[in-house]
Amino acid sequence: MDFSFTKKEEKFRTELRTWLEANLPEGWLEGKRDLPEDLDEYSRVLRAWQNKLYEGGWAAIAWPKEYGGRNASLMEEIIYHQEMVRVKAPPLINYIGIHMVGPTLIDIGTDEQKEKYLKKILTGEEIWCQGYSEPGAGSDLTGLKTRAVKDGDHWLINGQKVWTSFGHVADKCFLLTRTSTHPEKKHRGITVFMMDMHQPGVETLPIVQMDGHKDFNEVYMTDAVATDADIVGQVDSGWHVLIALMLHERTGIGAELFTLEKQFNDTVELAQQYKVNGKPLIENPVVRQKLANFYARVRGSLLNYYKNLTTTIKNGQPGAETSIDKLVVTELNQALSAFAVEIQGHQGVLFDKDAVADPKWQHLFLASFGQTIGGGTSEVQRNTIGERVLGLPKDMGR
Amino acid sequence: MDFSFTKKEEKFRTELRTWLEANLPEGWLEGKRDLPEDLDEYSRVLRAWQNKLYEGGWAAIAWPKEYGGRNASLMEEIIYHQEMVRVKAPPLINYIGIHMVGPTLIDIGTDEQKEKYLKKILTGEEIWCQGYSEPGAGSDLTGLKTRAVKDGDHWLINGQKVWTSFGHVADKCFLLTRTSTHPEKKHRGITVFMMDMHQPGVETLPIVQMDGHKDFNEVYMTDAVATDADIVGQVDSGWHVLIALMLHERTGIGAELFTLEKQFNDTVELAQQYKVNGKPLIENPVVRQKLANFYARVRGSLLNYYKNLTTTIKNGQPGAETSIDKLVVTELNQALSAFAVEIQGHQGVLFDKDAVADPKWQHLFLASFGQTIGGGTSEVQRNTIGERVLGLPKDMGR
Amino acid sequence: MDFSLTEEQEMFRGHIRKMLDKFGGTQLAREMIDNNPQNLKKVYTTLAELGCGGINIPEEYDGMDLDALDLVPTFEEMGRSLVPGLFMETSALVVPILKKYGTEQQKQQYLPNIASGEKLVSFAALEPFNDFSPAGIQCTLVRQDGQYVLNGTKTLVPEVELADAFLVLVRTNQTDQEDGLSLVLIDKTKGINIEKQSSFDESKHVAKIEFNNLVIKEDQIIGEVDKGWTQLQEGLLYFNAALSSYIVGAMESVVNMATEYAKIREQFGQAIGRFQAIKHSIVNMKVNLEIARSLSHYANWVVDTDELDREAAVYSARTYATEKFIEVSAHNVQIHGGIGFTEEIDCHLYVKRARYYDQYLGSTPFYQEKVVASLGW
Amino acid sequence: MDFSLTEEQEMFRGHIRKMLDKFGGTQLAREMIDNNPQNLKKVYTTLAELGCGGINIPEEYDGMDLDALDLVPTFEEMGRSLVPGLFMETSALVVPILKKYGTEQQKQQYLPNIASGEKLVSFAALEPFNDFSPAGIQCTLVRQDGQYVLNGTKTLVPEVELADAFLVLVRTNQTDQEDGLSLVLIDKTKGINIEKQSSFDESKHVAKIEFNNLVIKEDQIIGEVDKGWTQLQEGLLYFNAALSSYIVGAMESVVNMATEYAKIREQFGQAIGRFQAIKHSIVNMKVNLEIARSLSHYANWVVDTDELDREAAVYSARTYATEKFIEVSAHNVQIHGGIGFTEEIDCHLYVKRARYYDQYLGSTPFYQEKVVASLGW
Repeated sequence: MDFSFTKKEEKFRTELRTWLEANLPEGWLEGKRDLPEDLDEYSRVLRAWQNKLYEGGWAAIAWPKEYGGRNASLMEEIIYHQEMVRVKAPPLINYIGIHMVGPTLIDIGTDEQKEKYLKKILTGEEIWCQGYSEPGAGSDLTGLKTRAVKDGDHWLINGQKVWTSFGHVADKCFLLTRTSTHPEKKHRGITVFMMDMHQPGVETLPIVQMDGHKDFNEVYMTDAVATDADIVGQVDSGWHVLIALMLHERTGIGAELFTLEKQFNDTVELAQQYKVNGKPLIENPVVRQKLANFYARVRGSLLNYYKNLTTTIKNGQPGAETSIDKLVVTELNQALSAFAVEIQGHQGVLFDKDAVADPKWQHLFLASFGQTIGGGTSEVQRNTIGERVLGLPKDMGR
Repeated sequence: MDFSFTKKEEKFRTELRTWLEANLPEGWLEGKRDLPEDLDEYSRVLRAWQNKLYEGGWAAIAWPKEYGGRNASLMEEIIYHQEMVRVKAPPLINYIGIHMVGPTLIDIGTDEQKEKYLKKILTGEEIWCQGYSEPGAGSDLTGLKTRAVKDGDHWLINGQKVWTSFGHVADKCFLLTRTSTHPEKKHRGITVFMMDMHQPGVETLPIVQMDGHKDFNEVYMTDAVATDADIVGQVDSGWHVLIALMLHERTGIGAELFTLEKQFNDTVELAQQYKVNGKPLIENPVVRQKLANFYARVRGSLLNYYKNLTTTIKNGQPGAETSIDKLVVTELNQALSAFAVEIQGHQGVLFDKDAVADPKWQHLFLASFGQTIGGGTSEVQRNTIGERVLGLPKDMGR
Repeated sequence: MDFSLTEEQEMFRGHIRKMLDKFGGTQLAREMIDNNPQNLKKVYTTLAELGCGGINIPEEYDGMDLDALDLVPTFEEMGRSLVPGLFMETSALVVPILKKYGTEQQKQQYLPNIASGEKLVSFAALEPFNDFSPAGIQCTLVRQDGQYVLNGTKTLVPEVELADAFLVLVRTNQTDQEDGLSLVLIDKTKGINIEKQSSFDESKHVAKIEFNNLVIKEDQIIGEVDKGWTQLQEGLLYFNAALSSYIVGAMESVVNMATEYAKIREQFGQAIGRFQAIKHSIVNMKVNLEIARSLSHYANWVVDTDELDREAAVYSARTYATEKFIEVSAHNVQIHGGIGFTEEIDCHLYVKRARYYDQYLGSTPFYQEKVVASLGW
Repeated sequence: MDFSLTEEQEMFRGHIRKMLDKFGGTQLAREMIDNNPQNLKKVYTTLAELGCGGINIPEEYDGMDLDALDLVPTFEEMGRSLVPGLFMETSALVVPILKKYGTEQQKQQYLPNIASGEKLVSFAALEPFNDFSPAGIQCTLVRQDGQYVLNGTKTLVPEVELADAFLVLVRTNQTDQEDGLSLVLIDKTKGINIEKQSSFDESKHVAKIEFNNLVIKEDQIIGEVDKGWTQLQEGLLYFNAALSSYIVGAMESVVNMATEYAKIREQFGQAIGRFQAIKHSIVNMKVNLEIARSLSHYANWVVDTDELDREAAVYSARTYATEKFIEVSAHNVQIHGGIGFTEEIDCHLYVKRARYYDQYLGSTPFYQEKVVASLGW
């Protein structure tokens, strides 16, 4: 057992930290972290930030050097996330391009595709979104109904996607479509297209969430066009592409866990600073007990992540156990943000400018409801753990 | 809304209370409530008690007068249970005969069967058990494998039953057997026999429970014999008989709820009397909070039972909602008995003669694990509520 | 023994439900998010026409002189559609306090107008960074030259724009914590500085109000000076019985939503209600609803009696309801999946209201201690 | 970063597991129910032969001078089979205290014998109707005529029949609560009145022991007089790290039992593990196990360092483990159904042991307060 970092890793951390201190937007480290409300302006600022990362060589550290990455080790990726959480860095607008589409293309894309897309992903010139979920295909993606039909030398795509994050700013979409029907084997007949978002057949509409944010979009396709060259992998073999892509999303949960730890530390600070009748909450025995309880759970989740990471490093690929991390972090996040609102008493219902403490707690609480649903509901996660980790028999629904 | 009892009901209560005070075993009301450890002696004492109830007209108050009952109303049955819990009356050794077999025979038995069995059920001359569960048929009774085969003018029965309560003292068994096979409709082909327990082909073995008690038995049948006259209802229509029988078990949950309420009051008393470092537990804020929580849950369950009872009285039969009562009372009982042990601190692990408070708490805690399993597991109860009360689609397992 | 509402009460429920459905149910709450109280005002007028405002007001003040139990259908139905407004504060807090502690003049002045629906009263108790406890009340009412002067700030005062008057909890005695408070009734006047606050539950409007040397006449004080906290407890009994009914109505709506959605939504070729994870989650919601309903019906019966468990029953009903409302409304989002996380579907309205009422006028530990103390433990 | 046990540690685990399996695993606990410690004694001899007793003892006292982490495989495997006895009290409580506070003579007297497995030490702390706190310790050790005299009663002292000595927590100063306690080490002698007590967990023997004017020599006191409570805390760190390992082993066994049973037991024509109610219940058990394991491994690493979170990490591992052990062992019974309720199947052994350890040497709130305080909150 060894929790220390190697000299190389420490050097990497120092290098990144120094770069961030020099390059983060002005005032950012001191707490001036407001991003523009206006969507175009917001997108412009974040594209600029991504380009800055690219120029510094920090846009896609896990990519091979030949494609503009640093060939970073898993541990370096972890350090990268830790540092980004530490400085509360601006969001990565091309998260999907950098962490999902890019690595997948590097893995199974054609030379032309690599040539055409990779550089623009890095620079932020082309922002990517994913077209997965549909109104009738949520937990069960195989229920998708968006169809791509060959029409001469191009494909015509018709259908609707929902929960497309970055859909409103994206230039390209990593799109799951049905190209043939196999009622008994619904995983077959799916094809992945890289669809241009800027064409007459594509329309996006924002989804208003319960927390008032609009992080996701509906995407409507009416005779949208793509070509054979836009297909990732083979026709009808999209499910394999999807699995390859998921394997590349190897450290996203780490970032979520570091954020969770940060939220927990902020909760402790809240309890130390928020006073009721002039007395800090932290002196309340029930609050103390609950903080101790959360401490165990948060530390336990983080340590468990390190345990799985060790296995991943040793085996060269993540084991099924990593599915536990996603379940734990989302449910814990929900409980923690509810607690942070709850300890503010009835005044916890005050919002935005009137919030008695940082209004982020109320926002986090509402946003937490999406986390146990998005990217696979907790119910689906439990099925996965039961079947893949424990070897229990498959659910009858599939 | 009206929580008062009618004059007739109050008179009934007074009559029963007076009779109990005059007829309970000597010293019982004062707390001398030890029953013999020896099984034969135990059975003798409880048969005698049942006979006393019979002679007083209190053995089966819900039965029609013509069969030796009182034609009691539901409310009178409730009062009966309340009074029995109040004086912690000795257990009714022929519970199954009185509350299940008797009413079923009155309902669908032949005249000969009524003549032959009812009186002996009342007097305790013949004690009944039920032969339902088998090693491979627990939650799913239709999986039963005990076979009855016609052989000349009698039936030969072979198989094994488990979880047969009173099996060790019973004279007769209300036995579920398979008489024909219908793989697609497993509810068919089941026949109920009234089997004599005192015959060479029947052997009983006690099951030792985790609390050390032996309340249940395994029953082995090797060419055990029964005749056509011993069949309840028709050959192959045992499932209907079983359903008829369950409908007659109309106030058992009431008795359990009154017992739960008594346990809760005893828990409060425990918290008032048990001192740690010289200070009563009831002064501990966490204990107070938990007691308030249990109070709400116990009262809520009881009131919900009254609500369902009102519906039953108005409609003449219990609605599907009553399935909620069983789920709630068993799970609450488990939580409450765990709490009672827990508040005793590490000294709660002392047992029997060394227990720091009444050792019944430790026994109740262990026994509570059986309650969420026996008579339908909590999982099966939740399916029932989901499907019958809420109309959700049936489980795929069936 | 008859533990059910009467046929009349159930019939009355039918009228209310029909009326609220006509206005689109939760649409009323949604309109308040957009600061559009037109339909809500119409609903209140109709409620008045149906006689709701006078149900628990004595006949001599133009009421029907009925019991808390007769208000249950109204509160449950309002909860079902999350109708905002001050009906609960007015009928279940102010009216019981006025009936028990008000002078004849105060009753004459307020009760007939409340019965007719012309007067709605809000309750100003909580103060910034303080909790709902005697120690948390620091707004001062001081006797000066034969009159009283009020100073201080109240936070999270509900639905100020709909209020015709405020019941205000103030400190009249600095030396004593519990017995130094008083209740005053103040008609809305320009002398009160009102500042709208941003609410987490946008369909429930709240405001901060400031009193700056506001002059109060002696006859605006309800009951005995310095005994306001004790008097308030009597009002809180009725209020919490009513609140538990409102929440039961809301929970019923949530359980219905989840059940119906689970029957029609298909994934993996099955209605999702067929999966035990979903099915059992909804069953737990249903069980919590039924227990909450039973506690609440009993609470509304017992509050008008002098049974020994009067306080314990009411506060148990409240704490059980607020706690389980949070739970079932959260599960409802999860069962709906992605769509449950949007503003489009009603799920979030219930989540937010559950949070709003959770610690309104007292937290769960606050009431749990009252339960235990009232039973003499 | 390498958050895993070493190959050597895992290999050592293999030896212990093989050995315990040879003795029938939980059969050892069952034999203790029947008061038959023969095989248990053989197991302890074998453990000594494998060198377990000396793992954390310095080389100069015939040990291997390894770390707490090197004891983890042993504790986990013992927990897996619920092996009773005093190994944990001896190696993870008495040894660390002796190492840190013992005199050279005390170390010479005990450590080599512990390393060789010849000496097992029980811990007598709790007193009847008191809790595990300074205020609860009322056994008095009084200086009289140049020697010390011990009086009082200890309850729930573990495995007295296997003990060669007792570490006893006593009061040496009446005026001060926390700083008036001392630790004494007493070899088993006729002067100690031992009375077996009936235990809820019959495989874990406990006894009441009485001291009646027992004479104690000054050199039996460990470390500084009156500072026993503070010294004990150091021992409790190691003990609780060890306990969390033992429980992780037990939980793993429980999760395996439930998983394997759910794969083979059929009802309604399906393996019950196919039903989400069962499947998700086992998944929750598994998640709790893995988190407990990660906390426990870290606790056993950090306890030998001076990291800032040393206390917080150890006590978090303990409270998480004890709490979840209760939960998973209960769910295991439920998943097994009827058979899980019998003595025949091991389910109940784990339920009882979970209850036994839950509040052993401190409750969850006791340790949670320590977590928060140690972090300076």
